[in-house]
Amino acid sequence: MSSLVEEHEVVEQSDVLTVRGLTVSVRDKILVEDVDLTVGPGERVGLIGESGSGKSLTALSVLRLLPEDVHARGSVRLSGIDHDLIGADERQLSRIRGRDLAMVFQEPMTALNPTMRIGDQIAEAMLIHRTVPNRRAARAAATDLLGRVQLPGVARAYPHQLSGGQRQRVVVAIALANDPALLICDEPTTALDVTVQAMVLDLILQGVAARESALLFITHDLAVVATICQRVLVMYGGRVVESGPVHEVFTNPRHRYTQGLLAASDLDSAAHRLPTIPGNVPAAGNFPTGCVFRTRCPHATDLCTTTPPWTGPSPHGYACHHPAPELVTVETKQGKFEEVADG
Amino acid sequence: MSGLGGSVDDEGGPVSDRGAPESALGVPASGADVSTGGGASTGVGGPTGVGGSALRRSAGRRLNPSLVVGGIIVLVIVLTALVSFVWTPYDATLVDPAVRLAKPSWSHWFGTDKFGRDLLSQIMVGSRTTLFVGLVAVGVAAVIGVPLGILAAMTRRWSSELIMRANDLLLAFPALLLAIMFGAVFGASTLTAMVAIGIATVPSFARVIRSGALQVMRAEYVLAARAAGRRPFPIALRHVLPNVTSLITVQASVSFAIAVLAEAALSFLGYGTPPPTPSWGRMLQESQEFLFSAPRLAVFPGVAIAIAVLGFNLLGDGLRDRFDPKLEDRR
Amino acid sequence: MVLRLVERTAVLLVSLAVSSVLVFGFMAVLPGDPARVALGVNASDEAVAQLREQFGLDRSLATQYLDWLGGLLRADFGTSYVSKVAIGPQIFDRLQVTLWLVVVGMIVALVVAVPAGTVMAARHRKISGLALSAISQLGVAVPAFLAGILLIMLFAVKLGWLPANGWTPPASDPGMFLRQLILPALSLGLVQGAVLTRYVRSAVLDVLREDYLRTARAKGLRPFPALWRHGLRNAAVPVVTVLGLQLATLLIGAVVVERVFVIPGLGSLLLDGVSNRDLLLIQDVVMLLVVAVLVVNFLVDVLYVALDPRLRVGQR
Amino acid sequence: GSGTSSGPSTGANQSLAIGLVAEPASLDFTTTDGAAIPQALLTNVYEGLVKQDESGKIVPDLAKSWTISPDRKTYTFELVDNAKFTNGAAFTAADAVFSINRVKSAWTTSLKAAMDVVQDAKAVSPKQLQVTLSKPSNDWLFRMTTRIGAMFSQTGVDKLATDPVGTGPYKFGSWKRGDSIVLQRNDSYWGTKPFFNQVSLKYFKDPTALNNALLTGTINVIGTVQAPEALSQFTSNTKYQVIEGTTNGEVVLSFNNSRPVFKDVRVRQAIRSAIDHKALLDTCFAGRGKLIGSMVPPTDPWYEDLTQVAPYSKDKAKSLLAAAGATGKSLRLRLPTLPYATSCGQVVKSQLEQVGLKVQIDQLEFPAAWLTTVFKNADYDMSIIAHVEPRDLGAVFSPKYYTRYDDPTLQQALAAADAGDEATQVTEMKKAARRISEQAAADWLFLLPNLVVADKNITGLPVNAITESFDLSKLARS
Amino acid sequence: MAEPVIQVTDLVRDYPRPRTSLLRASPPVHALRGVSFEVQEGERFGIVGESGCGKSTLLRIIAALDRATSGQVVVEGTDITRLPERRLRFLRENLQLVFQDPMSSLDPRMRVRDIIAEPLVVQGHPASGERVRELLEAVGLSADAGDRYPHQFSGGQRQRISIARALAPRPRILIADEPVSALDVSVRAQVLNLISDLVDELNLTLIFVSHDLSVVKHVCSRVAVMNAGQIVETGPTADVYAAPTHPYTRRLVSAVPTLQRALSGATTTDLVKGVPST
Ligand SMILES: Nc1ncnc2c1ncn2[C@@H]1O[C@H](COP(=O)(O)OP(=O)(O)OP(=O)(O)O)[C@@H](O)[C@H]1O
Ligand SMILES: Nc1ncnc2c1ncn2[C@@H]1O[C@H](COP(=O)(O)OP(=O)(O)OP(=O)(O)O)[C@@H](O)[C@H]1O
Ligand SMILES: [Mg+2]
Ligand SMILES: [Mg+2]
Ligand code: NI
Repeated sequence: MSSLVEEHEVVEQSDVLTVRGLTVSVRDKILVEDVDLTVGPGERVGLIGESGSGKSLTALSVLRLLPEDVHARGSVRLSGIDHDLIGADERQLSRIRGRDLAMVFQEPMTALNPTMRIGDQIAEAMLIHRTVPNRRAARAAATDLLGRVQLPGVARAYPHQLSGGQRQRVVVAIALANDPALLICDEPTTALDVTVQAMVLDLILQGVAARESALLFITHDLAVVATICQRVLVMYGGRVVESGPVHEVFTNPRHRYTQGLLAASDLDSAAHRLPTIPGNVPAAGNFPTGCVFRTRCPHATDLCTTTPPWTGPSPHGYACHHPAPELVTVETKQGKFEEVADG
Repeated sequence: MSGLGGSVDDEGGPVSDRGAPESALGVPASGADVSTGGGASTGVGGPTGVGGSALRRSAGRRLNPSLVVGGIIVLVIVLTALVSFVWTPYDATLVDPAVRLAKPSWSHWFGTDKFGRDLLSQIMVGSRTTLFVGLVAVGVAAVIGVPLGILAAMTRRWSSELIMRANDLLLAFPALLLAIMFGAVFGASTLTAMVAIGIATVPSFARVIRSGALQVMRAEYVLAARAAGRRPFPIALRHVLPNVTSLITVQASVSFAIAVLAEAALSFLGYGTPPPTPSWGRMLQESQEFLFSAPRLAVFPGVAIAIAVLGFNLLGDGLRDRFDPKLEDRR
Repeated sequence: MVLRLVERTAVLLVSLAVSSVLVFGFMAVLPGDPARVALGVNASDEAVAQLREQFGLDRSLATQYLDWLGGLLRADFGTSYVSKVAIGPQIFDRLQVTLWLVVVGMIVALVVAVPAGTVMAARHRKISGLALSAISQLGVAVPAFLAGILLIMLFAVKLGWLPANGWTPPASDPGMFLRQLILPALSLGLVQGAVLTRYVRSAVLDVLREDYLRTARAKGLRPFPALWRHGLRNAAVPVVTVLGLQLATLLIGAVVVERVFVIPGLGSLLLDGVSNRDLLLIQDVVMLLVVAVLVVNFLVDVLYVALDPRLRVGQR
Repeated sequence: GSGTSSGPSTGANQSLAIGLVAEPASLDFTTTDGAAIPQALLTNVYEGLVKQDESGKIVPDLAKSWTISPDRKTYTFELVDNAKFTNGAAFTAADAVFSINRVKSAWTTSLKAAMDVVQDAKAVSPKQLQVTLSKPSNDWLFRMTTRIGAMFSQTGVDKLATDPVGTGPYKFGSWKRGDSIVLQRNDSYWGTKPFFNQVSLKYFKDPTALNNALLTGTINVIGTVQAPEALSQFTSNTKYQVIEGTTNGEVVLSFNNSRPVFKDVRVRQAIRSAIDHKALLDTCFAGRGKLIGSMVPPTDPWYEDLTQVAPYSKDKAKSLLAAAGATGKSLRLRLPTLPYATSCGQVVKSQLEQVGLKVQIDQLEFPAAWLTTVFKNADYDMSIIAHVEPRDLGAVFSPKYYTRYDDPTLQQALAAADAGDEATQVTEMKKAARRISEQAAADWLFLLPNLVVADKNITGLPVNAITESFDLSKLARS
Repeated sequence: MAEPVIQVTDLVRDYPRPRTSLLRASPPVHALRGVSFEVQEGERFGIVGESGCGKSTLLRIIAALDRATSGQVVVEGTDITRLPERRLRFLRENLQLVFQDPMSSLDPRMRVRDIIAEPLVVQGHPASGERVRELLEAVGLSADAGDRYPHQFSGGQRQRISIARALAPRPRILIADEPVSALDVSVRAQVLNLISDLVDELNLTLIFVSHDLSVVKHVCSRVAVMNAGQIVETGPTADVYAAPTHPYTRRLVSAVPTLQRALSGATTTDLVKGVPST
């Protein structure tokens, strides 16, 4: 782990987001533990993991929008901001939110105020931060933004008059309104149909590219991450278990969880029976000590009761006592992972 | 984690035309916290994907103070009532001019009233009346309101509409009015007054139960039961009713508090519990002459009423929190 | 939207018709012959029969009903059997009094409840919120008349700041009117306010949990501005419902406070009517009340549409 | 003032507010029963030919004097000559004839029966009236002091319910229903004009509110204190005066004498003995009021102290019950919803249960439900009510009344009293009073006191309240 | 070919919409507009389509839980569309459902044992503890699971319970409405395997509904693609997937992101190819 930190310290100044040792807990239960995370300028980083692995909590900690009794420790720094976001007060935070740091949430149906017109909700984002001179300019900018997410002419509509995909595009427009340095998307397309998902993903990517914003993209869908991200972090049980460039992680997973996940989600090439990960994802706070995956890991030994150290000075790192062997030649023919791992 | 947990909320189609006001109307005319959920939340018509509300809800549930305090108060009242059947310091209706208006002392802990009756004994026996009052009112309301609510949720559009309209109509007859009119027709007694209060409480029961039952009816296990061949009546009995019991309990304890207050108000107006049955409401009314000379005559029953109402309200709040994980942190 | 109005209006009219039959039917079974009560204890049977005829009590129920309804539609409430005075003006007088009381009480309640409920919800984990919450729970638990008696004992009898009871119409002596209004409006308003506070708190708590509030925060709004701009309107819907119900039921429900403060309101008119078996008067008051409740419900319904655009079907 | 006394000088523009309990349902006592209307209007707005003074004597009012023929059937009244109705018409003998005849023709309340005995009334001259009775009746002249004797204007009876017209010292001002009746001084009054320019009668359902109103200066006088326990706050305060006198209101524990159990005189006597009247009065009326042993208040000429006819004795009560085989009998005590009845009922229940009776209390809403059930249908065993009509012994203990008391001996005495001269009347009435007491036709719990609390400086308040009216004419502020 | 087990002909289902105008009735929601297909004995038939296209409506009508506006559903030779509930016994015994939402498809107030036994009890079979244990075992749960309540299980386990319940009356047809859409990837594989195994073992006819093309492709041999209440394309899964003929199908296939395509350089621009802007 320390090596990773060192490696990134070199470029620390230029990183948009730097999270160090983030631990999120509710009362005595630890939900997210010791997460490190950096996002470089213009970089697109994916955060994947199954339900309950702590992805949303991580994202919300960055914005400091955690539910009331949930607390975050560690350090969250944003380039250009001279204080740590953890420990900052509401006044400081509200200046950052929506301006340097924007977020798109999962549920498009409830993310918009049902009693306010779409245009006003977008305009508000700019008015709050005074990035436009006046109300009229804000309206014009809002209409413009709506046009760019391909929703011309809905400024005077109310949210309930739009479909889920359309609402999500409005949310994206709100998030991009002030050209944020970092856009965080928390499963923005999970609730959408594939065809609509394709469009929304495309819009997000275009928007991010046009503004040279960095993107932290949270999803449980490996294929989506593979499509839009350059780098990926795999979370399980509140910890980052593996991280690295998308191509490397997905073609040569080292952590046994990543490996299992890839195999289980690959429906296309698997035979009649799918490779599975035994057992279920434990409930929050019920993950085992040591290696969080050890109760479901076919390779677990006594060693796994100790927390595995972070391995990998290279961009591709993982935390596992029994990693899958490194492949020399990148094999894209699926279905071989298991064989390789067994070998 | 109850049957009416957030899971059902996650589902559901586009907001119906009457969705918001109806669930909003499902609140009693008085009382404590009410869940007003449903109105504002829009559902998604699409696949939820790997959305994770499932595990989130298992997150820790503390004993909430409302429930504990409310429970203890109610328990104390029930115990007092039970004890009063076998033992009270004095016969609560025994008139003894020799000790009238006695101050609190070792022989009469709370003192005596103008008839020389022991206040403590009256308070104790009065708790019986209070419980009786609540049980009758809530019983009537539940026995009529719950089936009506379930029926309204399970039947077709027009018949359920009819039930709910009738319900609205009943809402136009406030509890106090009904009680006074019932008293005039059937003679003033605690029973008639409370039956009237109960009837006036039917609408709020029916509404709450209906919206709960509607949620249950939307759940897939009802569909599964139908696919297994269950008929509507057994479904109502085995699936809907058990899954709205939490709502019934909450509504019952809030209504209980309202009934206790209503009895006090009626007694004040002279339409409540007739003498000599001890009742807190009447004690309070009788104490009026003595507000200056012996304020304690008003203090004891007044405090008793307030505590009882508080207890049932807190219990209701506590139960609501407990049953509805969405409202987990309410107090 | 127009359709909704039309539909609501139809429902209102049908409800009114049905309830008029209910009210009349209920009166018909009320024991106690109004003629005998009016004539007193040892009236002869002939005298009673004569009076019954005079009041038209000897006609068929259907005729009586239609007569009554026809009168109501012409705003003619009939003449009391007991006092032989036209009922309409009486009801009107009393209604004015009660409306003052109820409306001012409600304003007090709102002024107390909206900020208190909001703060309670926003700080529901903090001591200040908990303390407010506990106070409101106590407020809910105190019967309104007890609150009234306590207020009188303190402000009128002990301190002598305000009159203990009585009523002066605003036109005849505005100063006195205000002084006499304060205590009853307070005792009504504080208790109702406590009840309302619970609803406001609950509604605001619900809203606080909504995703769009999180969106607003993510835009850079601080918690209270976010609640103010995005939350209150959404929280208003359930609160308006309760408010409507309270307003309507208080027309009679205020009778206890009217009794304590000796205010000649609608509630006490009804109680007098019941004890004098002033049948027609009771019938009229109850009907008026039912109309009030139904109309208020109707208005509340219309108000929803203003508050919640989702209900404006047929737009766009 | 009946024109004889000069009285205090008229206060310039002073007004007075009096707090009362029962508000009239109408202003027309010719068709509406109830004590509240004459309380407000009689002797204040309406006047009769004669009236009762505070000691119970019949004295002149609109009649300066009168003579009775030797056969005691013809009464000749000389009328005052300057009396005027508030509608401007002068009061003449013709009005008197009109008023007397109108009782028979237009009145609907049961009280009109008192006028049945009148055979003929005629105006001999504008100022002389002659009334002929069909039989001698002492009672008739007495009834003329009550509302029956009120003199109406021939031209002023169209709107009795809302606009009463009389000759009295006050004229009707306004009526805010549910709140107050305002009377204005009649500046063209024929007698001594009253002190106050305006008197409002304010009505309070709730005794505590009534007390508070006096304490906070909303009213100056509490006409009748309903909550005697609360008197202490006034007696201890030098700002107020408390007046205690007697009334005509006998609080009667009535028996339904048509019920088999009450046909046995021993049961009735047992109940009388079982009740400790002193303790009862202390408990339910704070010891205010007077114990009486029969249906006669001390202000009646034939009053005798009969409280010792049935002294308190539990043992005697028990043995009487045992002898009658009524021990353990269950009786329904149906109470009207009136504070004193509710209070006393509970004491009665407790005391009767101590001698082995079972008593079940029912509350009936007053007036409607109680009147129908108990009064009209006599569906009760025992009840408690105050009979406030004056000289009502005969009326209350008759077979047709709700007491269902059928006693020829009593009826004989009453008839003789009515027909005889004053002396005979007194002896026969004493006999009657003793008869019902010994026969225990009912139990008399106590006589309601006249409790008046007023600002210290109010004068002219009556000590006893034995007439139907609350006489405002002598009130003044010192 | 033998007579189809399920034959759906020209099925139409309109839902009335609340009026918005006084003069005109609102146009109904056309949830299904003339759907026809057949399913053969032992076949694994998939239905794909996006949200709101009428998949669930179709299944409800096939299971006689909803009434068609017009058209016909013939199950094992009997037309069930107009049968009264009391004549549907054969259907209740032969056709069972598994639902999407693991949270709401099990009655939280019932023990797992009673949930599984419910179809048996309703249909008057002896609901022996033996059979329940057998079913629990068949879906890979331990026998003591019967004593517990649904909330004590994870999503995947609940879906297993759902499946056990569906299998209780020994149906010949199993209808699954998005049974894995709400599950985690790692658990999804388990449930899919379980369904596959059971269908093979018990020789079931399977109708499998999903919005996820790849899942259908994995499970089913034949697939129908639905769009806006109509079936736009039917055929062997592999063919439809490899060479979609209908434009909608093409759009659908291209919009699904897959690992392989992504790793070989596909971008979002490739995904939106053919997706019109709405
Ligand atoms: N307010 C809270 N109190 C207690 N536990 C919580 C709270 N919020 C979240 N959790 C728990 O923390 C864990 C991580 O939650 P998080 O929302 O970050 O998961 P996620 O990875 O985003 O999953 P999903 O894919 O379902 O969104 C979950 O197990 C959840 O139950
Ligand atoms: N009971 C109903 N009343 C009115 N409209 C309905 C009803 N049920 C479904 N619909 C409508 O019918 C259409 C088809 O719904 P259906 O539930 O069958 O879709 P689906 O394909 O199963 O979607 P999903 O993937 O979201 O489950 C939708 O537009 C829906 O809004
Ligand atoms: Mg999440
Ligand atoms: Mg569906
Ligand atoms: Ni390991």
